[in-house]
Amino acid sequence: MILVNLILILLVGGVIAWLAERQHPGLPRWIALIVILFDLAYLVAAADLSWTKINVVPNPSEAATWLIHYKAEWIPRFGISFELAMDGLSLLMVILTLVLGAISVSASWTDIKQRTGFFEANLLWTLAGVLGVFLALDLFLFFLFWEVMLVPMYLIIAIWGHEGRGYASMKFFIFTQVSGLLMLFAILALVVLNQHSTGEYTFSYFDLLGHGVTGDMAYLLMLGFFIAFLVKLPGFPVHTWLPDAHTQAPTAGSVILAGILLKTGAYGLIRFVVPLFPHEAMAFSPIALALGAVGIIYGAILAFGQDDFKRLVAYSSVSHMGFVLLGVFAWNALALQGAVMQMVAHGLSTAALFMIAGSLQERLHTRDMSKMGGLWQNMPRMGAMAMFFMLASVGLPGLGNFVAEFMVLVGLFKVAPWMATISALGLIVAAVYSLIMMQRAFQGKPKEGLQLPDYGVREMLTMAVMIIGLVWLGLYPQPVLDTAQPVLDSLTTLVGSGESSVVEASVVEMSTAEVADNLNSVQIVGVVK
Amino acid sequence: MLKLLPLIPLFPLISSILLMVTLGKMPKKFVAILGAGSVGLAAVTTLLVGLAFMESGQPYHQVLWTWMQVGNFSPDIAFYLDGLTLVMMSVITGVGFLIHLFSTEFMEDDVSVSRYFAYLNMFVFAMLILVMADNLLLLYLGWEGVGACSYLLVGFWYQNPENGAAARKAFVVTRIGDAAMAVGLFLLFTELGTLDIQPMAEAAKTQWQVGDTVPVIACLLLLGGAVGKSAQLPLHTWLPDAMAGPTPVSALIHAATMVTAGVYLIARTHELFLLAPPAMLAVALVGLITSLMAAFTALNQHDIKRILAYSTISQIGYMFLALGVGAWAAGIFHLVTHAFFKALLFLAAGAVIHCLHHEHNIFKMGGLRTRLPVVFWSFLIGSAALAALPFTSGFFSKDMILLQAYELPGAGPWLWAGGLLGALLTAIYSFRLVFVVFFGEAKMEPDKLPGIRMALPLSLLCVLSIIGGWFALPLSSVFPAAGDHHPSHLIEGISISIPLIGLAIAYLIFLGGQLKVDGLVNSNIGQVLKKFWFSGWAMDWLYDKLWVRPYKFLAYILRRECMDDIYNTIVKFCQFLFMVLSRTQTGRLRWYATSMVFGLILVIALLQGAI
Amino acid sequence: MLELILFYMASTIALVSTILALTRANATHALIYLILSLLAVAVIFYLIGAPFAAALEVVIYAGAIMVLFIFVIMMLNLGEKGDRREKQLLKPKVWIVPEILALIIKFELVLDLSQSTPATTQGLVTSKQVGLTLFGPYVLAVEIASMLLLAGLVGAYHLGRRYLEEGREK
Amino acid sequence: MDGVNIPLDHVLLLSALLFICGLLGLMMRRNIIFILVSLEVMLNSSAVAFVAAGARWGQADGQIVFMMILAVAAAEVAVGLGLVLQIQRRFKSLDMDDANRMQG
Repeated sequence: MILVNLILILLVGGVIAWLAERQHPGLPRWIALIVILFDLAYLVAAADLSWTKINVVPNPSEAATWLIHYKAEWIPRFGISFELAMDGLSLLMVILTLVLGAISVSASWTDIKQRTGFFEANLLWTLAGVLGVFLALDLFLFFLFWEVMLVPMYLIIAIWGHEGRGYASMKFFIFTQVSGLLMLFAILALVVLNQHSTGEYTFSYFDLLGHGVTGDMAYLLMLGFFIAFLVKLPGFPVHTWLPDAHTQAPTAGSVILAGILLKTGAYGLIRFVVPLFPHEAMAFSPIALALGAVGIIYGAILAFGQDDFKRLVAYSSVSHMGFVLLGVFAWNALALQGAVMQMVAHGLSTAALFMIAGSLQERLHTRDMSKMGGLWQNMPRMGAMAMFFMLASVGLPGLGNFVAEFMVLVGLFKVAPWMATISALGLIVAAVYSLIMMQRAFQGKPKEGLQLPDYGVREMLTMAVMIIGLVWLGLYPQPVLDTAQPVLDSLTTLVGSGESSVVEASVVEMSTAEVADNLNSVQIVGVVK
Repeated sequence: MLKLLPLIPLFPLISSILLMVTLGKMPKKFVAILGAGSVGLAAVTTLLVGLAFMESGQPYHQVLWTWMQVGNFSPDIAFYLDGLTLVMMSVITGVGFLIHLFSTEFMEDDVSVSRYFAYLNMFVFAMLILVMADNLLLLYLGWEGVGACSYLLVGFWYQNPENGAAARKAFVVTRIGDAAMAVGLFLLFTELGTLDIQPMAEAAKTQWQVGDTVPVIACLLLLGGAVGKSAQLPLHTWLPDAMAGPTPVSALIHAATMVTAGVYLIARTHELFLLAPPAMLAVALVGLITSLMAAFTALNQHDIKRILAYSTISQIGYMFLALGVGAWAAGIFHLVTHAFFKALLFLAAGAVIHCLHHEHNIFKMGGLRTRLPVVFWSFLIGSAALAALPFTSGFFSKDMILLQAYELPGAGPWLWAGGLLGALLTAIYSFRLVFVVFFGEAKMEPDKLPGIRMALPLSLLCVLSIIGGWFALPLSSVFPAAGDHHPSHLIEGISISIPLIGLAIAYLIFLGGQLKVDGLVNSNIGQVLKKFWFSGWAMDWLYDKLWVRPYKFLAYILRRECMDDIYNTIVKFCQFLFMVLSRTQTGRLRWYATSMVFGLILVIALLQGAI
Repeated sequence: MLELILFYMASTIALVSTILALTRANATHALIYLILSLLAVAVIFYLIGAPFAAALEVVIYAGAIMVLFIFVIMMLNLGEKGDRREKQLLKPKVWIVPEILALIIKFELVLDLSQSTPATTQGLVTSKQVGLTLFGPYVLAVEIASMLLLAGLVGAYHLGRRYLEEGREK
Repeated sequence: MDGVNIPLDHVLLLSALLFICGLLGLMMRRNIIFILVSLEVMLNSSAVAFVAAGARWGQADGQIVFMMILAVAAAEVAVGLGLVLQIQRRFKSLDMDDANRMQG
């Protein structure tokens, strides 16, 4: 019941925040903050998580071995059940979601002027949807939360966004919706085919792990899932919604979008794509690795070319999430840990950069870097924060991002040395665009007569939380690694590759043409009878 | 006493964080005390730890905590103290303290002094971590930290965009080297299963034979990293531009400590290099070519700091040469002496610039001998050591390198000859600098004289530059014993006389004026050569054409997100379909009736067909 | 034999009067031709043995509906202006396409009818029979018809009333 | 008079022809009155077909449906004429092509 309460608190909190607007426009913000922190406290208190429990290696196909498991009948006829479960990986993601949720509320303290109640309600409902995605283990329920998370986010961008919000929110919605449709086909086809072999309908993750689907059909189903998560984790060809969505979203919106929603894609890859279709995923991994590497370089080059501050940071997260894709499809203990770490560290560093972008926009009413310059003179504290988080996103050792990227690349080197070398170029191009961002925005000749308020106590506190988080992840990441370790061990043994990975260390022999026809082969996915 | 080891990097770190957190609210005086004091404390602790280490004799290993642990990948935050580390730490903290003391006066009138000392202390912390790290990952942490601090310090006066550009160039070029080194680390971990330096050396010896491909690749990648950081041939273009930072920064970073990081890395992983002779040859060649190229370029620079920058590149070329030929101790010895006299030269140059209200062009200066005596003497001694005149510290270390280079079977004599040519050119350009700046008629009047806090470090460094050569560094335990070499007296005589010949040439050209070189210089070949050498062998131009311009062009093309076009074409196709269908709705009743009749016909036809 | 001849005569009259009705420029002339065509159809009903239907046709269809039609047309008193516009609407360009389509349908229907098995009308269906079946199985149909008429009444009243009010204001 | 031996096909042919004339009128004429007239013609032709079928089998059903058609025709004319009044008032002309606001 703990898990259900986690989600319920947020949903109810949203409603309260919405109603509270009548009393006083400022009230919803406080309510949202309190609700999120209460949810976090509830998680820590109620779910009596001790290291002994976390360290036990769960067997993915039996529910009992997970940290917390809750199952209630929903539509028995089709084997759909309201099933939530939490293990090390989802625990990490839930904590990240709630922490970033609190940060996003404080980020948009003065940003949102009109209809604050409804805004905070949407914020809380998005968080509830994301929590659902991280906890749901019934594919039908997973898809439901996948949509629930999407709608309030669309509203946040569409209503409180900046000048081009209509186009951006529509594009965001359609991209995720269409890919979600592909995933729905895959889920239904999987269940039906599973029913053929096992004789009874079930949507539960535990039963579907041993499904009998093989051959081309399994490959197509895997592709269906993969594309849905590739869109959400902005993978190379399907990432174009992210820059628009980020530039037009309000500060809180982009903090949540970058910090949490991108992680649902990565979480999906780790939880659903590879365990459900191990052999097909391994056969597909050269393409996925290629997409990841291209994503890193492509994202970085485009980030360098941008004039808009937020768009640059958006492309930087496309580049960073390329590492996650590499980590997942290298599929050994080290690379997977790197991917999980990258999800957490990237969440913190990009959230901070977006907060800075938001406060810049609030003060200068523009995101165009050519109009900025020498802001360090006027706003030293914000300049110092921007410098710190820029260094973090470049991957300065001693901070979270470096640990993640290093682990991903070391893990990948074992599997595909050439791919790792190409991705190491990513470190260079990452430095290039980050430095140009600092130069054009904060350094250079300051503009005279520009009186700008520097960072206040609230902003510095929020930034301090993230700095502590990043430095802690950089210097002593062991607690995070230990929480995710048992889950990843069970997943690697489940896929049976372990250290000697199934994917032989082959250079990417599949040309991009092959990538293209793989992608459009997906269009003909149909429910097979 | 050895337990105090972690304190050494802790002092600069604490002071740096304190300075950052207070964000310039602290009074200037207190900032100077905190900044210089913390490095001073670190120097004292190094002294204590050094003494304790000298007694105990064996290397000391202290683990703070395991950094991360996943499967067999478990690097930990641990320090390793042996002879090499002690030497490097003493150089960093010793010379570092003097430079901090110098900059308390040099930066006195700057508005954001606390930011300056915060960065400088953070730099000293990162350099100490780099030197004391016991595994390559922690070394990489120091490595990147040093790179980041050099970016911050070179770009310290950020109002001027050129400084920003120079800082960015420094960070990106070194980053290329770091990427190569990172791949080297991946390879080493995948092959040897650990990154801790000592166990890695043993594992390497057992697993690999001399001359295997894997060690060669690994060593070349490490060389790539070292080349980036120590500004050697392919990745050296950032150092002359890095002079945009304050002069004490150049003294500390671009003379004494950071640029020697590459030398330290190769020295620290010398067991790997011993297993890869081709890599060692590569190190030697890179060193030699870089030193010659830099020497020629330094000959016709006119900015006082750029001359010293190119001379640094050239001297580090010598250290690489020493490492390449296996003269590890000689390389480190030259590193130490170079730190002394190059820091001295940079600080003296800083004093000159400080007193001549930021004038950099040496031809505008002249006859400062009488007006700035302290600076003149420190410059003279520094240049003597740089040119390796007999009985200066530079002489002992450079001589050792050249003699051991001569010993090398095969390419030995060639390397030795190249080294000698380099030594000649070094003598010429260093004394050219001294004669042009301090002799001849006075063109500019210094408006102020260097205070005590500038003079003291200068004099201390003068002493060190002279007697620096006589200490025996405690490196015997670290490196394999170098063979006892006593080549013929002829070779020794030549290598002693070359610097003197250089001094004479410089005197004749720049002071006495007897040796007319104007004819040679003004001839068209001379002009072309002069411009070619002045621009650093046109390396900057080459890189700009080769990398920077295409990258910018590519970024410019892709700026509008070409992937979007795919999705926009889909959108346009849908709009076209909509446009076609909407035209059928004419709103006229007759049109609808006709279409109904048309439908009727089809239906009846179908019925006919069906029955 | 007499009926057959009468039947063919009535059919031709009905057809001709309908065509004339549709091609007139003047609305009232068209309506009169339409009434004529309805009466011819009534005669046909009578001939094929549905006297009750014939009566209804004459009384209700021709009598009531057409009279209402004419009444409204008269009330609108379009005058000559409308007729001139009607004339230029009958240019060939206007009716070529419908004519082609009509020919196609005729061809199809004729083709269809020719295939069906020949049969003849079976004899008189007295109105008594009609009355019995009307209130026998079809009583529901009567109710529906009454509702339909009510709806028609309400619609006509509503549309008509607003017309009259504005008329009075002007 | 006793309604016997008139070939059903001919009656059906007549009703078909009448229906097509009505259809033709609907497609050709722009004046709303003539549209209503053609509607009447089509309704009437269908009535003929029904009555003929009833007569063919000697059942009364045909005529019942005929009466239904009458009801429909009456209601339709009533509402049609009401519309005519409205259109006359709003568009000042009875040309149906002016009333094409549903376009696009």
